[in-house]
Amino acid sequence: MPSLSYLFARLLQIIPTFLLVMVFIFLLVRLLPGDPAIAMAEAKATDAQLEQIRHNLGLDQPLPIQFLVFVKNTLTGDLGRSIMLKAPVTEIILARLPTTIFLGLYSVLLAICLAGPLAFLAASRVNRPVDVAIRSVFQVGLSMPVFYIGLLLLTVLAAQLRWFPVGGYGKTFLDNLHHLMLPALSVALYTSAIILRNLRASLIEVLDADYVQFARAKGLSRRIVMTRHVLRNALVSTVTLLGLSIGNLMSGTLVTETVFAVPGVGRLMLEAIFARDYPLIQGLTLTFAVLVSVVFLMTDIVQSWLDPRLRQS
Amino acid sequence: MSMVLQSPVRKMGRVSAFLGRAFSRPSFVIGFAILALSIALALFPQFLAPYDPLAFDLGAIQQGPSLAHPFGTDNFGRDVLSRVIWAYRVDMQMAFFATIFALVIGVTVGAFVGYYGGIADTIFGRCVDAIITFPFLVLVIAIVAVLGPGLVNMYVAITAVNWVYYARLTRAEIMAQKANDYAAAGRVLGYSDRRIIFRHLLPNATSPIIVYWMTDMALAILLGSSLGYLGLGAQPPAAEWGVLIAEGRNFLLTAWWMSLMPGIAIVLTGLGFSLVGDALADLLRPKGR
Amino acid sequence: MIAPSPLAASPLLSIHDLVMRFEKPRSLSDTLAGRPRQVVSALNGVDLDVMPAETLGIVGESGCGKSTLARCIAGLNRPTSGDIRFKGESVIDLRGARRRDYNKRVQMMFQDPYTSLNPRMTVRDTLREAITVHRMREGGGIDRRVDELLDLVRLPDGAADKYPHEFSGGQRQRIGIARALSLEPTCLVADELVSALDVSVQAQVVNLLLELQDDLGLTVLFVAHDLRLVRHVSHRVAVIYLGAIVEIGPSETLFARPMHPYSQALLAAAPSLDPTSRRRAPALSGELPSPLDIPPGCPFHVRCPHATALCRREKPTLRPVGHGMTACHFAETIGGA
Amino acid sequence: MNEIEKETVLDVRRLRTEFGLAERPLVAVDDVSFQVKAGEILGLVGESGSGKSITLRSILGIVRPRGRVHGEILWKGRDLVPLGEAALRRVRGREIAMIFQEPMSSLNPLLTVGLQISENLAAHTDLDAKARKARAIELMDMVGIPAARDRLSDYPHEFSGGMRQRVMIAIALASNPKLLLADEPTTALDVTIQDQILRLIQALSRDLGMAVILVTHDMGVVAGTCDRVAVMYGGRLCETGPTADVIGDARHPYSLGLLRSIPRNVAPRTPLYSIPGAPPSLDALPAGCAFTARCPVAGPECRDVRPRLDSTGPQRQVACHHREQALVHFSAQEAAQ
Amino acid sequence: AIERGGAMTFARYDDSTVIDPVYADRNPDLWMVTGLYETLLRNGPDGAVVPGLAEGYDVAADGLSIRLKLRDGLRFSDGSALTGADVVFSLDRARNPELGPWAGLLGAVDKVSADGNQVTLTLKNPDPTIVSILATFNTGIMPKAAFEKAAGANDQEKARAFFEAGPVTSGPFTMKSRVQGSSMTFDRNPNYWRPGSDGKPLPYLDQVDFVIIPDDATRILKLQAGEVDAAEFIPFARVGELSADPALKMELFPSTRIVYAPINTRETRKDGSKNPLADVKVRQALNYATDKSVLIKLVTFDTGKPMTSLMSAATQLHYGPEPLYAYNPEKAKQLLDEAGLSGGFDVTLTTLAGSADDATLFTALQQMWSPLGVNLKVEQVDNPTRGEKNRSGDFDIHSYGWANDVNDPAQVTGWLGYYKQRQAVGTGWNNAEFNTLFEASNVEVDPAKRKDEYKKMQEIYAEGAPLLFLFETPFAVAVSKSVEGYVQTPLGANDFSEAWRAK
Ligand SMILES: Nc1ncnc2c1ncn2[C@@H]1O[C@H](COP(=O)(O)OP(=O)(O)OP(=O)(O)O)[C@@H](O)[C@H]1O
Ligand SMILES: Nc1ncnc2c1ncn2[C@@H]1O[C@H](COP(=O)(O)OP(=O)(O)OP(=O)(O)O)[C@@H](O)[C@H]1O
Ligand SMILES: [Mg+2]
Ligand SMILES: [Mg+2]
Repeated sequence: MPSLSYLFARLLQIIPTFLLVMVFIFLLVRLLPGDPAIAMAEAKATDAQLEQIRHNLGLDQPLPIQFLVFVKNTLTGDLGRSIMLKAPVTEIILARLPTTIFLGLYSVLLAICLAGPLAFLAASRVNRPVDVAIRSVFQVGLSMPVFYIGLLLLTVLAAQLRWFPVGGYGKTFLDNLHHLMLPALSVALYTSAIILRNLRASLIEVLDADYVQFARAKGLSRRIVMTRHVLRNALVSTVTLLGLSIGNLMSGTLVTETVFAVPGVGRLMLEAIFARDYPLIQGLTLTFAVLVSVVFLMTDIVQSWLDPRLRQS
Repeated sequence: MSMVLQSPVRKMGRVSAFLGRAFSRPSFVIGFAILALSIALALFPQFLAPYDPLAFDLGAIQQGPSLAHPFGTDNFGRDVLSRVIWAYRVDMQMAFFATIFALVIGVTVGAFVGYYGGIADTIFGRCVDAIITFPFLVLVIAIVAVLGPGLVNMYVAITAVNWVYYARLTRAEIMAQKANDYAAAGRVLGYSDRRIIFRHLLPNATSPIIVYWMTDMALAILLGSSLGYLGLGAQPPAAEWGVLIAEGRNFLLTAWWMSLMPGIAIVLTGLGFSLVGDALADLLRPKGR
Repeated sequence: MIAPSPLAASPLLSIHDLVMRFEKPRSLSDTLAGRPRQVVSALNGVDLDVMPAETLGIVGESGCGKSTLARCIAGLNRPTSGDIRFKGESVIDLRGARRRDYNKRVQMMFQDPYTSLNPRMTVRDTLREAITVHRMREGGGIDRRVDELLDLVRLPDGAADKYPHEFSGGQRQRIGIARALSLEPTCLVADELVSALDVSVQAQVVNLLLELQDDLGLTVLFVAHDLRLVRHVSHRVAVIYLGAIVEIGPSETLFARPMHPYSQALLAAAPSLDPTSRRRAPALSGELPSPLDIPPGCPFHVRCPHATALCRREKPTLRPVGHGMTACHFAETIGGA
Repeated sequence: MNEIEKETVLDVRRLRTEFGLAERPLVAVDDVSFQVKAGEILGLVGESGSGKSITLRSILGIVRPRGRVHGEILWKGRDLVPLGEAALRRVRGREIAMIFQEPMSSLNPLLTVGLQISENLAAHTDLDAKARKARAIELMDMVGIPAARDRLSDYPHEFSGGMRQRVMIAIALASNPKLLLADEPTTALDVTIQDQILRLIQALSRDLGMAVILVTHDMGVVAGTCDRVAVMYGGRLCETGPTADVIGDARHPYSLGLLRSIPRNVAPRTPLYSIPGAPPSLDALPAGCAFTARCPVAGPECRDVRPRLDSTGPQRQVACHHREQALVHFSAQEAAQ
Repeated sequence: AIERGGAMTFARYDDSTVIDPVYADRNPDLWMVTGLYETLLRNGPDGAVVPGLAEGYDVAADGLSIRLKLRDGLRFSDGSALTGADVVFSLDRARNPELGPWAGLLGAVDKVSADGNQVTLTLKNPDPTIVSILATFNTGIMPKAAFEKAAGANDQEKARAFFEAGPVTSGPFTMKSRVQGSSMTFDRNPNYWRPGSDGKPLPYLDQVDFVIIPDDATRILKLQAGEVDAAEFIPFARVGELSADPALKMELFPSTRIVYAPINTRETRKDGSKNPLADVKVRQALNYATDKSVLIKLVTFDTGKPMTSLMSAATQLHYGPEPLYAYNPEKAKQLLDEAGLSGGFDVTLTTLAGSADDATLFTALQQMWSPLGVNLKVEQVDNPTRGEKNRSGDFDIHSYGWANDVNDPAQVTGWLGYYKQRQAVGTGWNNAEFNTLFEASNVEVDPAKRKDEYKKMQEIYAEGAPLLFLFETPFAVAVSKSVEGYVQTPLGANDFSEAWRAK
């Protein structure tokens, strides 16, 4: 297992990154044109009402002060109040986050289940028809925008064949699995195409590596060679990729949640942007950044568990 | 200057040998054919599209594919084929402009940072960490929100995020090349850093960058059409595949051709780029020692 | 600066107490935990004079700092401390035009024939670039010079417009030599020039080097680990152990009667071509200590069969013994034995 | 001669290994035949790419699936070529063990050294976990790794190159194989370490009666270690015989040239003999003798007619049309120096 | 006949945030308020004001006070009695300018008092709209005791806590559960006062489930798949298709919704250049040059109607005998000639990015106007930017939509035409006569006189053409055949009180 000091070092690295992330987020949101007050009040409000709203949001303070307030509040878990939803941002996000995390995990799982076995099949039959077929299908998957995959799945599997509900979110766990199958699948298709490509390549490479040849020369059984020597080594780079594609996955949920009417943070992000909901955009972007960092951290840990060479900090 | 005396025949020979190898691969041939067609459509839609992509024909609303309208018509009676063809112009442009500036900026930054290392590299590393901590689309959407929707702003937004990926790649590649003795030889020969970076290291680092660029252009189309679909990219009535799909979104079951045809165009073009990219990755891979 | 003695020829290169340390990057948590920065001591006070027109062989085990020394001389690494003088002038802090000027006279050739040439440039491009950047020739003279150089290193006529991957390893090394010679240097640093080549090809390159040296009066620093080859090529040989010279002397005497126990072990371990003179016990046991953690006293004491308490305590200095210099407290007794 | 009493354990007959398309195969090893007796160390020399490693791999059947092996490989009378994976697995590691060329990449970087040794034991012995551990420690001790018990749980990257090579040997020796295929076990190592490892292999072969095929391209290593030697060139054998005979009295122009290009008994700084040209690439071999292009005594028939490996004395075989001319040519050369 | 019991599922386009009479400010909030909180008076099916919680109302002759008597035995959903104290509490909250955005509607109210079931509103000045306001969502009656018990330091927090806990209500439904952004369930309020057609209290349904599906196509797919019973905001493009679906009823509820395009009437543009649209003739010409029937076909798929006045035909006091500026290109040409602009000029249409309707509008207008030499250019912005441009007058023409929140013409008239409120919807149109009439009408207690004032204002406005008068659209809701009686009122409120489901 990775040592505690490795974990500690890895956690420390996050701090400067996060300060920068906070600066980015803050600046970005301040740069949004249009007045959140106008966005909030829509057309009907009077100028005095707008002024009041601005004051309540602290938008009449100088920028550095606003930033300090932002940092301080963020650290205490207070992300402000959503303009659009008139509730504490933290509360809203916490309420919506599980859905997105569920969707994310679900699609990662689907992607792995889809790509893993097929990558093995392809790598063990390099350039044979099976391999070519698998790669072609996934190549097409790679060229499809997530929203389009979503639409196709929605039209064919839900609207036409009625195998799955059209959208929305279930109430129980199983219900959720059923409801989120299509959104998860449409995100997973792209991710699995990437995983397949990478896993196939690294399997081929590992199968050819000296230590695998050496393992065979030792007369080890096929099962041991495959699991202990091939799979584990091939996974090292795939895990990194999986970690890196979490960003993709998040982007994917942004779109699918909209297409499939899934009430997660992805859709909320789009809504918040269209509504110029400063605090909510801020909170959500931060949430995404935290999510991605957590995933990066986890992949690092898994990787260093897999690969002892990475354990020295 | 030193190129002048080089025998052009030899150079040509090399190029044709490379092409020969390339064209003996079915995947490259298919990808290349798709891209060539896409570029032709993007350059000359006015000659190739049968109808005006914007003209309403209230007498021919949502007609299915027929001889007159091979891809059918949309809810304003516009010819879907013509709109898909005109969309090539927008989407191919997107593929190019959304990536080229990121490429130029990223490669330059990456080359310098990779060569000099040190504090600039540390700062760069932190920035990269911070930027890749945001999901790509989240950041792009947020920047588009800053700048307002539209194609040019979309290019700016994508470039603002995307250069990091090129820079990262170039940096790694330059660092790897820098470890080669020819770079040290350049220093011993008293060459300037600029010469070493741009004449020696960078030319040797281009293959993976070009390969990445190819896939990135495919990604740019996917991203651009996603933004168009969400209403943040190209704007209606302009024809762009994402926008066309969004327009057809309401008629998935009744007028399926409205969204299916542009969908096929996206997939095909993306396929073209990735096939060519994959083939190049194989072809440009340095020959074993 | 010490006035050159009118009697002995003054050294072309003179290296004094050269130290090179590489600091390993320290992670944030190391810094916080107050762990000291890890330092690789690649060179620990090297003293060396190189005479004009001589060939100085440098041998030692992997990681002992041979390449680092070569790179410091060529100006690729900036030493941590110490001095390198070329014709009496310090070259450590040279910059810009003066650095270029120095490198024009001191050139380096590299070990790996596969990575030392830019794969995207033809041989002609490579040579022309060096010639034009330094304005060695003008106009048509450039191409004449390229042909001349290729001739010099015995490459066929058609070679100029080929790319490196079209050549064999030995030919590539010769291109590397041509490139170094294009600046008309007086001193060549050859870092493992032939180590990567097949035995059948090594001789071609070594012969060429010897010939060029005689013709052009070059000074050569010949870094290698093949003792037989070093002995054949060099006038003098320096043996390096853990970043310091332990013995230096005329090639013949050093190989015939090594004074330092390490030199002795090195020679004993080298496989002999005579199948009848087989020895059964290994010449030396144990591994080379890590340069991260160099033993105190004589760095060789952990592997030395003759080590005493003095060796563990006190670092011997390089002192004249016999025909050369040796850094061993007991050089006379051991060498004599 | 008591050699005759020793049993021939491995008999390789007309081995041919090809890669690539069946229509246009790349023949890496062609028509190679040799025998190895119990307790004997056979040296296999040749330059890079001459097919040494492929020969060894062919014996164990691990060039599959992409390489095709033809001919007979009789292991104690049983042909290994037609055997399936399952049957081969019982031979691999248990009766025939192999050490790979690259100690850096041949150990799985993700697994502890202890596990990599004991998985071999688990596959070929009935030992339980505790006994395996004890045996692993014993093996590590045997190959000279200090503090073996503590190092079992270390990972390969925590070992130096020489130690890794020793770990490989420990793994190979785990189940007391009758034949050890050692593919350049020391090329990556320093002379002092090389010396230690060669002594180790020699001792094991002598003490355990283990047959060894030692691949190397260093004639010195052969001279110091092997009982017999086979010289390979371009995928074919060109000369075999007892070590002393081949080194002292080589007959093939390639062996002769190779031995002559090593500086030995020549005046320092004089030109060495060099074999002209570069090693051939496998896709451009002539139908006849592979050495034709570089051979000083080649005649017109050499290009088209492949010379047979003919016996020229007890245990001596040479494949050359112009043996006599070669000998004359090289003696004349020697006299000229 | 009507059947009681059962549940229906309704697919909404957006979620409510806080359904509180005072804080509701977005349509998804305020259109739900009356489902939970009953007002003293109600809007009848024809738009006339009818009694609600109050048995009736009585406006004093001087117009300075109103008396209302609550019905007997009114109870909240928790069974507690609904009394005058609750009314005073609710109305005081509603008119507190510190709280919600709608307090201005009750600006004329000086004091609210109650004596048992007798409620009296004292006014500072006569207000002809006050009766309508008492039928408007923001005066819904909340339970004083329960609200004050809710946790929170201020009214805002209390309102939120009250709402989150499943509020005690006075309307036909109570809120049973809610998952923000996803779903919401209304339960029948057993104590609701109003009887149904079978004589027993409303509502007929036991439960209404709401699911939030912002995407139009997904919402419709869900309806078609039978996963929901009704879907609101059907895009007009789909109306034809859904009407033909035998399992569905395509309802087009009359609405007060209008789509129009404010025209900048200022003499100069923001950038200082001369504004050709300042000339009323030019504005009229553009109106004449616009073929509304084509727009109605393209944008609303023939579900809309041309505007006949500044306000929708469903608004009280509407006056508009015929569609405004029927398509007449010759007239347009002539007017432009008179304005001295026969040579043509450039106009920019500011559209909402991503809006297909705006895109259509632009394409169509460009084609319609180009024969006149009017070169229409497009500028695409997002919603907040459009709002800002509207406020600062930095536009030529842009599109807007409107639906009344109050059942009285004053709101829309003030919004569109009264300069002092918002510079006449940002157009800068400042007509003294119109302004005077508007001010007078706001204190006019004589209904006949007020009606007359409104007629005049509408005529002046039509003549002045500070807008491109486009069209009115209905509320399109598709409902499963098994559900009856669902209504969306002209003001947009979702009314489930008389909906029922056939078993
Ligand atoms: N740039 C560097 N950063 C850190 N350590 C370095 C660097 N260059 C060399 N070293 C270390 O310095 C020591 C000496 O290295 P050097 O390359 O000089 O050895 P060498 O004698 O040339 O070995 P070899 O025979 O393997 O080429 C080694 O331990 C090496 O790891
Ligand atoms: N999998 C393969 N496919 C095609 N050619 C191969 C393959 N493996 C080896 N070869 C070729 O076979 C020839 C013999 O290779 P081999 O590894 O046996 O050489 P070697 O004598 O061991 O050389 P070295 O001293 O460099 O290890 C080489 O030319 C090599 O390119
Ligand atoms: Mg070195
Ligand atoms: Mg080999």
